[in-house]
Amino acid sequence: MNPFYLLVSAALFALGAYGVLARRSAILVFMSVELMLNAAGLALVAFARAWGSLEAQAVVLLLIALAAAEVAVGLALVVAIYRTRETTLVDDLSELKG
Amino acid sequence: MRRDQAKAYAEEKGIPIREEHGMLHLVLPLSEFKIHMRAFKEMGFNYLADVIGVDYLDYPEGTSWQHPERFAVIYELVSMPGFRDGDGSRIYPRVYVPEKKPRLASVTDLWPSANFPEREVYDLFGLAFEGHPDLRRILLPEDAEGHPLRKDHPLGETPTLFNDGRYIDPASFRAGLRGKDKGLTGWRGGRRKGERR
Amino acid sequence: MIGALFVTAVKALVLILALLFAFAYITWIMRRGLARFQVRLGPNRVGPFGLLQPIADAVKAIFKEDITVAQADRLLYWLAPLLAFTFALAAFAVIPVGPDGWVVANLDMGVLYVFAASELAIYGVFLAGWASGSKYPLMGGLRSIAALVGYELALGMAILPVVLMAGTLNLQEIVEWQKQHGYFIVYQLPAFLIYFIASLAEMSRTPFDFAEAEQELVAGFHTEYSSTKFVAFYIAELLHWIVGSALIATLFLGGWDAPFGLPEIPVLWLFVKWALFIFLVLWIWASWFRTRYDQMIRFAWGVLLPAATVWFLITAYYVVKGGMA
Amino acid sequence: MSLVDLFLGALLLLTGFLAVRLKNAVHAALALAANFILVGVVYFLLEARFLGWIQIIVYAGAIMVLFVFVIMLLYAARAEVGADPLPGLKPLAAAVGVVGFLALAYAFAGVKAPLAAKAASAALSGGTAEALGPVIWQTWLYAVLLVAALLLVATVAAVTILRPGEGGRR
Amino acid sequence: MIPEPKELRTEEMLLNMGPQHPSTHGVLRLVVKLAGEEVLDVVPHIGYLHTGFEKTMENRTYHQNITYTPRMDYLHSFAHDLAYALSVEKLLGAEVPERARVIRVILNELSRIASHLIFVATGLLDLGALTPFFYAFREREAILDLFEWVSGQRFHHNYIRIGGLREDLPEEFVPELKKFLDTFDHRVDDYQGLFVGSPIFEGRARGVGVISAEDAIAYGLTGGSLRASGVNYDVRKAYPYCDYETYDFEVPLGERGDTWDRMVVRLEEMRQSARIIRQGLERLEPGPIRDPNPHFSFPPRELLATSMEAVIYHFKLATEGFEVPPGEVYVPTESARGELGYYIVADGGSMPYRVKVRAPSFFNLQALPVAARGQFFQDLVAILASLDPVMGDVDR
Amino acid sequence: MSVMALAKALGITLRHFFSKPVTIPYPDAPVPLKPRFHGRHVLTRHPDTGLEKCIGCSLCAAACPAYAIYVEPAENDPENPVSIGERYAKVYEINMLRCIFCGNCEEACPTGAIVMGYEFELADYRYADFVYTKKDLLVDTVGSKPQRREAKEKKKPVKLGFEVPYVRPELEGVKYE
Repeated sequence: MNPFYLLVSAALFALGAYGVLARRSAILVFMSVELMLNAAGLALVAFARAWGSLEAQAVVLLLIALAAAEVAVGLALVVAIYRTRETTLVDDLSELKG
Repeated sequence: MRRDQAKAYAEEKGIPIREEHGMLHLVLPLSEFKIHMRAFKEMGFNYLADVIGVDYLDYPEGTSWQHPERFAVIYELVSMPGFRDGDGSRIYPRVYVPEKKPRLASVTDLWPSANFPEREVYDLFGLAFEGHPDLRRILLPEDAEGHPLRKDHPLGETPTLFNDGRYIDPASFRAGLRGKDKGLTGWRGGRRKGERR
Repeated sequence: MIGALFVTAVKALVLILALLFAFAYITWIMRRGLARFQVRLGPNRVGPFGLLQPIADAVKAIFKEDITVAQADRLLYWLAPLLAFTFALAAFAVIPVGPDGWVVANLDMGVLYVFAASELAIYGVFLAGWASGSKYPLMGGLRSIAALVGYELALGMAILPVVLMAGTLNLQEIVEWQKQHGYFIVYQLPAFLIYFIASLAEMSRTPFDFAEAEQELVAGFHTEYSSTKFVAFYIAELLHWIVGSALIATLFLGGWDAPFGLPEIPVLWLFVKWALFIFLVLWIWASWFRTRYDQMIRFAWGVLLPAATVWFLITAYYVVKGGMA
Repeated sequence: MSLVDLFLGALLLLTGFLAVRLKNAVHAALALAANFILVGVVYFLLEARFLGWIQIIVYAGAIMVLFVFVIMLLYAARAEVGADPLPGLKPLAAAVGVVGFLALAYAFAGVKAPLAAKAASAALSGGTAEALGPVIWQTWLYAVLLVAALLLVATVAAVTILRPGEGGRR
Repeated sequence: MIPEPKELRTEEMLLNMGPQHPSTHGVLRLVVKLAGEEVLDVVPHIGYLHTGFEKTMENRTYHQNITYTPRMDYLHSFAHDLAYALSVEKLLGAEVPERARVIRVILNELSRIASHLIFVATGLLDLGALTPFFYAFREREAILDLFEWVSGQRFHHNYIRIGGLREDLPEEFVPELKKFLDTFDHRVDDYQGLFVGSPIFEGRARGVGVISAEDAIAYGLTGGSLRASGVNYDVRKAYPYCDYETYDFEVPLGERGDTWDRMVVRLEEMRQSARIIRQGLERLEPGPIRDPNPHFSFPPRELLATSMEAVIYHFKLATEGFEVPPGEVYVPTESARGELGYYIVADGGSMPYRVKVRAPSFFNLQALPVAARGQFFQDLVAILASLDPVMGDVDR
Repeated sequence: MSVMALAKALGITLRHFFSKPVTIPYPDAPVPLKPRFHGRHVLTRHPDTGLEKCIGCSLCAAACPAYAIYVEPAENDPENPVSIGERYAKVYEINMLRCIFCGNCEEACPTGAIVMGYEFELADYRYADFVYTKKDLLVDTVGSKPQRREAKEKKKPVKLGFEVPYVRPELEGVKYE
């Protein structure tokens, strides 16, 4: 077992979490989410390496496909919002909250 | 023919007419000029071919043409053949613009194609078109001084230089050809600044 | 280990030199070839038949003043040509030029490697567009990404039937398969056509060269580049052409395999097939127009991708039913 | 844990840090792209070679390109300008990050690998496409189908959201 | 007007095209307002090539001015010579002999072909096709060679004289012209094969930059661009000059007024021009080439040695030029770009009092914003090229 | 059929690929000029007597729309005439920077003295070098100023960059090597 990459992935996840909270631009928040997803993938692959589990790797493959779908919709939303509101700052979109 | 129609209209309204070289010139009064132009447009002159500015400052006296004011703006109206019921009639209404108050109404609302040529007349003659959507200089730089096609605007030709300081000054050379001036005379000084050999 | 590394390094060096030489002369071929299509002579002043022209061009380009636009993003402005150049060069590493050993890196997933390299090379293009701090390059950069979104899927979909039939992602093995069974252009003609069209876009050649459309964008993404940085882009751009042609020859025309039972000479046969595609691209360049980028995307998504998918399904059915594998 | 691992780990953290800290969105996106490529390299080292390529192609080649495209399209590179309406959020975010890291690290520390490295490596057989294929198409078949359907829906959704001629010029 | 930055949406971008830009056909500056790649508005800024020809011509004799006219529209330069000469001849009441009229028609049509060749060449180049450019220049070179045979000049011929032509055609001209005509039809077929029907060209040009007939009239379009919108207006048919009414030719018309029509109409016009030239060749009978009126025509060179009167006329014409009776005249002609005419105000002197050139490109350029709004930026250059502006003609 | 049109375009370009290029490699190969070409002016001489035809009447200067010609006449010495008439051109200069090669001077010349020749390689460096004097224009001189300077430096005859099918009769006495 090589816990090193697990630690790295934990750190990356933490960085992503920080980014999601601290960033103000919708695109950058979104990028931080991607960073977190990647950290999860890294952890899974590290586990797979330790367990000798190809299934875990397959899950990462699905994860990547999911990420692609998510990004397509997410970025489309960002562009659509930008078109109507002309901003990418999350805080300016607060009226969406209700 | 719309041309005859326009002629009849002019006679009815008392607009002076002049026919020459097969062209029908109509001298519209400045005050009611736009009204008449609109009438022409409604008559079917759907195409404005040109807007021509002329400065009659030193137009010689004694010819059969009389020019009451210094500037004239000549419009060329066509009933476009090949489009709807156009018959190819051409008329040349003109309006004289006094030097003291060089402004007249724009016809861009009747013929959008007057946009550029009116700007050109404004640029080169300094006649302001009231109601023009975008009256700026068009051919000259925005910061140019004067209106070059006015007759009192200097031509600004540069002399042609030859060896040993000989030169031809175009304006006086031209004058010399016509016996108005002594022609080939003047300065015969050294070389141009910075010239070697 | 060290020995193998050394061999690889030497191979890579030789390949890089060969590619740079090929680049230099492809500019000559390009200009002479285009000129012949256009009933003129092309460069003929420097050396016999203008053969020294590339060298003269290089010398001239390098000694030009290196300009950086004041608005530019310095780091990326400098990085972009480097990225474009590196990834364009890297893609050739897995293309076999001869039987065993005549390849720099015999990766078991070489197709994926080529794919990754060609995608990453786009970074150089649009970073250049963005970092120049000028509007024309920005539009060129945006167009290049738009094009990427268009062709990349069709490109991948068109390779899949080949991979499926050969049962491997290794380029060397794909060539070996073709040596045994015959060339893929015979089995996979639709895939070949789709792949060829998509790779025209990938090489950004006519009719899909709108990212650097000279007429409206002046020179697209590299408008603001001069001197060596410009040369890097120029090399990268032509390397795409070189690599793209070599790849299509490898995938569909049997690569280094000698056709018609002719004697097998490494490099030579790949070179011949490669030259064929170089000429084909040149020919199309001389004959056709530039599409509009939205039309290209519509074409890629509306025609190429569905066609590639259908063909992939047909091939899959065939392979599963126990055809060749 | 070799030197290579250390080096890669350090680079990963650095690029990740840059990705969440850089002011310029294009720079941040590039840092993130570098991070993704490095993750792909780590996948190679962890005997997941097919995944490594896919990671590079999809994440670095497609997803990040889309990000950069959108940033450039919206001229949103200098996004975070002006006064921060919630200035207190940054330390809080940092705190959440640190706590999250510690919790995860604690959880991971308790994990014990059941297999020896050699055996695990043999089971993975390099994580090539051949090895991965049966798993995907047998164990995870329904998941794959679900993801495929999701991808299709996502494509349709993205196109619908940006459909021209609705509520605007385009 | 360029909008103030405040009015700008962030998504919009102001792009300054020119005055030095590969596809502005000279020194034209376009300020383009873009949303992404969509053109919201175009504002042409002209005048970078303004040379003040009109002012200069007021200070040269009628004879000397012939050297200035072709320099405006340097592509269809013969049209300007001809339009100017026709106006002055009308003022003078000069009689142009039959042979001179036929030669004028032949050369005018040749020049028109040369101009349309440039149009096709640069228009297709703006669509990204490199090769037609060189093919068209090859044919144009042949035409320029023909002009060189006739006048010794390739662009600025100075071949037309008030009342006729400078000198007769050289012997070699007619065979050379026939040789050219024999190959020319195949060459036009080649151009046609290179773009008409090609799906890429269809995609780039069909329905792009549409100008309706109403808009075309309103914004002052003439020439091929107007005919592409379906308006059958060709000055050669509507107000015939130089006996154009006796030549048998068709006026190609478009239907939709898009880039495609504007391109193809000009292509067809080249064929019709070749047809006119063939008819002209048949009519080419030996005869005088100049109105012998000594008032404005140089006397024959042989007479200088024998006749004192001829010498006096010669000296007077060379130094002072000839006097033109006062009057104002305008003769419309059809240049490759549209209706071209010289409005000349004569005051009885030997120099025109005022010359106004009705330059077709100047008016055609006004329609650019109309055609380009809502189109893609990539199409803007194609639309501009299809309107065929020549900046020398625009700026004068 | 649209694909056929694309193929047709390919066919047309391929046909041209195998046709002869039309390029004239100009500095190596001479440019074929037509007899009426308007090149650098030539001041001709009377073929029998060898006297200059120019009588200094300045008609060319007057006809020139660019004011590029300067003529200063002087009385001929009856013993040793320079020209055929009473007067001759003491100074005859053309400023080639101003000249637009229209040929009006040729048309205006009553004696056929000034004729447009064929030389067109006039590019030079200094303003003064563009003023062509009688010495540079007279019929015995071959080549433009820069050409002759280069020939002098290289000690070779002047290399002319053109060829004409025949020389116009007006240019009597002109010899091109």
